[in-house]
Amino acid sequence: MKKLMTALLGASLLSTPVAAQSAWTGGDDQPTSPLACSGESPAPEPGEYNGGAPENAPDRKGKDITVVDIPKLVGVGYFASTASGMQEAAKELGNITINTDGPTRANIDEQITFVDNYITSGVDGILFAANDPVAIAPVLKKALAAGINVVGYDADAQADARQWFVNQALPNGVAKSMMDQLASEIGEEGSFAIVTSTFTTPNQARWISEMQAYTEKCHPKLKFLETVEAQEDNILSFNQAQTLINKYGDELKGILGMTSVATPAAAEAVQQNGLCGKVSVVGLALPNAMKPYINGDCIKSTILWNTVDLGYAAAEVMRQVVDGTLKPGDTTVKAGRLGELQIVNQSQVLLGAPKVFTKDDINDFDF
Amino acid sequence: MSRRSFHAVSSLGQEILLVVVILALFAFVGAVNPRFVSENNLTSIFVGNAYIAVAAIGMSLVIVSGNIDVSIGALIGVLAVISGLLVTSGYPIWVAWLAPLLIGSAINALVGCLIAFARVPSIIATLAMLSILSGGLITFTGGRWISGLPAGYQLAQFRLLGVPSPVWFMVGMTIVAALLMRYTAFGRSVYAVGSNPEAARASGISPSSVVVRVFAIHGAIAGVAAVLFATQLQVIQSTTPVGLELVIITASVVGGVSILGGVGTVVGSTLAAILFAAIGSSLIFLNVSAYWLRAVQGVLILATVLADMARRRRTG
Amino acid sequence: MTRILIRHEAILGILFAVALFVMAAQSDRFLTTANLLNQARLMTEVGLIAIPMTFVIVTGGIDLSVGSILGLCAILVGVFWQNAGLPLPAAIGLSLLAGTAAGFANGLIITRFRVPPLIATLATLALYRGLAEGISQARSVRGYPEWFAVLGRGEFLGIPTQLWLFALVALAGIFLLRFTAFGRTTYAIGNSEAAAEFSGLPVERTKLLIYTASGFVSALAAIVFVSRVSTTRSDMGNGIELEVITAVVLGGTSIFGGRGMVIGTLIGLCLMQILQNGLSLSGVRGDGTTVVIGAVLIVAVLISNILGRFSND
Amino acid sequence: MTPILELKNISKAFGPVKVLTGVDFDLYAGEVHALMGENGAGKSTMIRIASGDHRADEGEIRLDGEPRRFAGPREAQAEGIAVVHQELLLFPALSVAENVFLGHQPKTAGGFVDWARMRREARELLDRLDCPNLDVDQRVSKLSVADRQRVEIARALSRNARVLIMDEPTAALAEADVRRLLEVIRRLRADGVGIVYVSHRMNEIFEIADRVTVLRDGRSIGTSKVADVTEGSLVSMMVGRDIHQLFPKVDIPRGETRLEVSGLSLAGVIEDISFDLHAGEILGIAGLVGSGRTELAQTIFGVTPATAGEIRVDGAPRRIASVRDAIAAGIAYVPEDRGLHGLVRPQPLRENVSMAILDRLTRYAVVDTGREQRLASEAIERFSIRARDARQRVGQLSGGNQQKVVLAKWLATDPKVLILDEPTRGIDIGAKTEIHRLMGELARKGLAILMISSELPEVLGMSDRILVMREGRLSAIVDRKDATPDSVGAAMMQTRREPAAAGGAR
Repeated sequence: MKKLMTALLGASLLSTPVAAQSAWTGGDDQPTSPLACSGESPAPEPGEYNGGAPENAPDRKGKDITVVDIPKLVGVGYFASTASGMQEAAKELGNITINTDGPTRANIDEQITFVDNYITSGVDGILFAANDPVAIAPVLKKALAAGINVVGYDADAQADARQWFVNQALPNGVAKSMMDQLASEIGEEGSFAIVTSTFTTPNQARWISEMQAYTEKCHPKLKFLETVEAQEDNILSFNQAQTLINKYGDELKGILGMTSVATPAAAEAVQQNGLCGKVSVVGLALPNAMKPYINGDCIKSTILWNTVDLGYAAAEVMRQVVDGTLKPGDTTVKAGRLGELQIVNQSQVLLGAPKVFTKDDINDFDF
Repeated sequence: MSRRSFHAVSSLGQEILLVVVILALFAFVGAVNPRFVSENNLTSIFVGNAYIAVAAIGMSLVIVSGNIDVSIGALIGVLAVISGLLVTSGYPIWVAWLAPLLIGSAINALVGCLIAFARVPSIIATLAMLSILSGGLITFTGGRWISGLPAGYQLAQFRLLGVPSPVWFMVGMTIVAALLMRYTAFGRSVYAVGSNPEAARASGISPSSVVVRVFAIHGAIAGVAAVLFATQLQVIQSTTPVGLELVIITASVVGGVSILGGVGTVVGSTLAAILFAAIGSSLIFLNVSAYWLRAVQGVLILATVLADMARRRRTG
Repeated sequence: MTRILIRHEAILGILFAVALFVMAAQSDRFLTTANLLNQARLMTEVGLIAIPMTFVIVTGGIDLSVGSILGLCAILVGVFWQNAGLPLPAAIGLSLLAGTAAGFANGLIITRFRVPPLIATLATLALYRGLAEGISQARSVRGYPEWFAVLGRGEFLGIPTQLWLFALVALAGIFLLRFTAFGRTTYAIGNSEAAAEFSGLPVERTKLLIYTASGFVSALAAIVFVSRVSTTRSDMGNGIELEVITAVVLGGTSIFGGRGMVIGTLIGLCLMQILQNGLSLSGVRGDGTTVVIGAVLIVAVLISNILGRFSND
Repeated sequence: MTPILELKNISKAFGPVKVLTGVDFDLYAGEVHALMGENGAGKSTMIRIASGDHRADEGEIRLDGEPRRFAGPREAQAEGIAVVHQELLLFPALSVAENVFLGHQPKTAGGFVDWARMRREARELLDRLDCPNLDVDQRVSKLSVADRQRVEIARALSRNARVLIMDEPTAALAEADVRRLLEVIRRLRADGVGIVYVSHRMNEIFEIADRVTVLRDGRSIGTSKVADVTEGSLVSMMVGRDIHQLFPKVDIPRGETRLEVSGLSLAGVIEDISFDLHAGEILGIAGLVGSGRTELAQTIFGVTPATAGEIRVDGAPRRIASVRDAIAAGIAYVPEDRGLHGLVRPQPLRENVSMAILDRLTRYAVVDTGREQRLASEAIERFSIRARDARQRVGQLSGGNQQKVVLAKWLATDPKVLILDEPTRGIDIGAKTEIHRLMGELARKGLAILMISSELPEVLGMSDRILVMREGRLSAIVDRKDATPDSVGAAMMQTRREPAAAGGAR
């Protein structure tokens, strides 16, 4: 049996340098739409509404409503901060109660069970960040059918399974920010590696694909080395970053962190190896987690949307959907202190472009 | 005379096998990519996984005594958070370092009592603890990470004589535990209880009290692992790493600790933990496709297990 | 022997009734046919795997690789169907075959190479999950035809389709373990493998069959799961083994082997599911529910231990 | 002179079951005091009370005339009371030296286990027991039964035992090992150790004991000097009735050949064994522990399939590669280790009785429990098994009744050849006689019986012919008329090489 295994594996195991140039490990197969290399890109058209609608929803306009927030998983800083944004909005609005509850691991099955139980318990609205866009769709449709308002944030489901999706940033926008920042730090010909959570996480896979497309278009000489998985585990992320540094030595100029767990861990690895300034870390991370490295001049920047704002916007959108002030066909939506948000891609509310935090402004943010 | 040395070899077989495999791995991967055996990489292999090796020491004690603990990952998570909360709420750093040992010891002594006196099988008691600890952790922290750790708290980043402290802990605790298991009456009684509890009772050893003490020690060791885990980075995650318990149990078992109790040494489990860390790192160095990484790890674990089985059958 | 089992089941039954009563009092949405049927649908995958797992644990073994087999088979359905271009029924058939083979491999490692089940399946847990990741290259396969969704989301005679399948497997399990020579052999192996061997019972074959069945049913659960969520991912079923084992052990099956019944497992399953559901409906968060289930597991075993001590065993 | 150990008016009950009622027992330094009684008479409980394992409900224990209470085995051991258990409570995974000293290892000044001293002292103890070949670093799991027992005795001696309680020490020993053991006991007695000797074997009692106490149904029937009693009077004290003939051997005309074994070998264990066995015949197998008796039986029975040779049943050659093949060929095997191989103790009597013929009791894979119940009831009646009913767990039955269940289980297969491996080990006189009577009855019905026994009187008394094994080979086949302890003993012993592969360990 062992021999068979070895033979089977041997054939497909060792990735060749050729393979490295064909597709970046960890990307998905969806079509990409890289932005222009420089200058403002025109905002995508709102297009025709393609979200779903709750059936026979009672008139909840202006009434007190109870909403449950079901993130991908609980116990990570990222979703703790989106939840705090929701509480902020709830406090401002006064007529919405939001509870955050979800699986302890980013597990589709458990998340579905959570949604299902909350449908039965009779909430007025569901806010979700999907672990899998397709897997969660049937249960969300069930929620719509039960007259519950459904709004997604952070990670979308199939469009017809929810009403609106608050998009923190368009994938091609994320890709552009990341790669432009990387190129500016390591030069146009540097080599870099990627630390992601798992290859099956849809957002990360999407961004990696968009990053590849954008890099081929705008930074063709940047050299992709490899992608490693590190779950949502900061010690593992640290170890993986460490291994990359050891493996490539001087060749490695930059590490891209795809999650808010991986990026600070990679920064820590760079700092502990005394490679500040020699290896750049560019990635998505909460400003608070990156302050020690950025203030210590080891790392130049971190990229992220404001996660508190993301949660805040999601709660605002939920309220407006319930009140009927956000309807199919609208092109903008007013979201409290965030002002007017743009509607894109038929049924998505765009939070804005991802922000690059640097030493100059990072201390102005606390999330 | 030759007979005696033969037995000594056969009882050390697993350790020697592991050392050979580890050296072979280092030699092979080092030949492909010399950076693998650079001081830097060796250090990171040891440092990054020392907490696993440390936790596997306690796990080995538990398994030798004829029990198992599937809640170890959750316990390490809980103790790490406790340590972090203590230090960020102003307690002295040494309190934050010591508290996990004591609390871990207390929690597991309680589990030990459930196993020894209430006769709840260890796998059930710890399965239940896994639920209670991991659920309780989220309830308690609400998922917030602990950051803003004071300077001087990062025990795992200290170096002594140029060697990082986790390595000292791993090596030191392995040696201490190995000596404890071999040269103290308590250590021997752990083997006795795992091998034949009824006979242990007849020899004047109380199996119940041995089991409780083993779990208490295991809890304290988990506390050390938790401190190493918590002080490695600038932030402490408030969830437990998924599947950590399986990694630790696998290290113990592949290290030659018989799951049926009574056999095994802590040296083996530490070597196995090092081997797994080295395998993880080497696959990246060998450019094994990241998609196939876990499959290769699985094959290697299976191969180690089967090789061990074949060796045991040869030596009887 | 039967008497002890019945006692544990009685305790469990009482716990179950108490839980049912308390939950119903907490939320009027709990004790409705729709909710209960829906809960049954949600527990089908765990339930399916728990049936052969009962056999495995009765023999004194354990199978930790079931979650990984589920993931592997889920992936294979997609890969066979989309990448290999086979018709979906053929892809399902092949995937079931693969799961069976994975279980058979477990059985071989355990019976031929005499590797203790815990270690053997710990190793294949890593291996099968790795194969799932490697084969899928982390790609999901979606867009299954409508008819396929019937299994996971449809109804037959007003009852969720997969529940019929579950009932079938559960009945087969009850029948096999309780009434047949195969079941008798399973108990004998768990109580004394050597004596079973010396009695000429087919010990190796029985164990091999049980682990193979465990693989097959895990594959079956994978099909149901894929149909329910209409996508395949390589991380499917991650950690399901602990849920399954909890249900089986809660159901009174001795982890040391030789004791246990499928009925107990079914009660254990239901108890777990209504606790999860009921607590959620009465406003307890997921992490709180996890704590409660852990506590219930200890309490159930404790009570039956205490009662067991006062009987003449 | 005060006795070193005195049990006065001891009573003990487990739940509603009264196990001991007002038992007195005393032991002087330098004497061997035999304790006899059928299984279930209360011997084991008495031993457990004397060794601090159980606490008596009533009565007191005196050491050197002083009343004592033991909280556990540790206290009793500290007072110099040690037990050599029948089931040999050893740690298979640990070394000989460690088994000897576990719980009271010699320590260095720093409080650590002093391995060097421990190994040295273990060596000395073993030398004192006259076993210089036993390696102190050997794992106990690899030792033969006799060697394990020596380890257990060494353990008792290592605690400077003044009182040594030996629970059926010879039950598992071959004749030669029994000799050596009795020699050791004499030496210990001369050193002033008081020995409580529990055994079913009459000849040993008369050979070694100074006094004997008989228990029956939890009461002491009486204590007398061995010189004052006869075998017959002891038996009637134990059983409560007279037993006239110890070995009720009936002469049955030899029938046709049932089993022919030629050139049978199991690589490295047994070599080139040939014999035949006829209907109505009882063929005894004698040999030292490790001579390959059990291995021969298990090879014929397919547990360890032969590597060479042929087995014919009723003239037809049979390929026996597994237990199932053997059963199909009409061979049945009542194993030496009842608890481990013979029975599934937690399961009910009826499930044990039907276990070997489960195939035949099933229709469309379903076990016919009605037929099974009838089978069990018949067995209970035919073998007069003392059980509550067919649903009682066999683990709860006494040794003799358990053995009858094993017999019933194998006779249910309707065998042509019945192999009995130590059929009466650890069984009391009453049940022993019953089993011997049963063997005669079965032989009369045309069964061919192969009987392994370490008890030479049993082999001599029951067999038509005796097959003697030595070091895995056939040493001699002796006819009943030529069989004497001397002739058979000589064939067993001859010169023995240095310990061959430890055959006793499995």
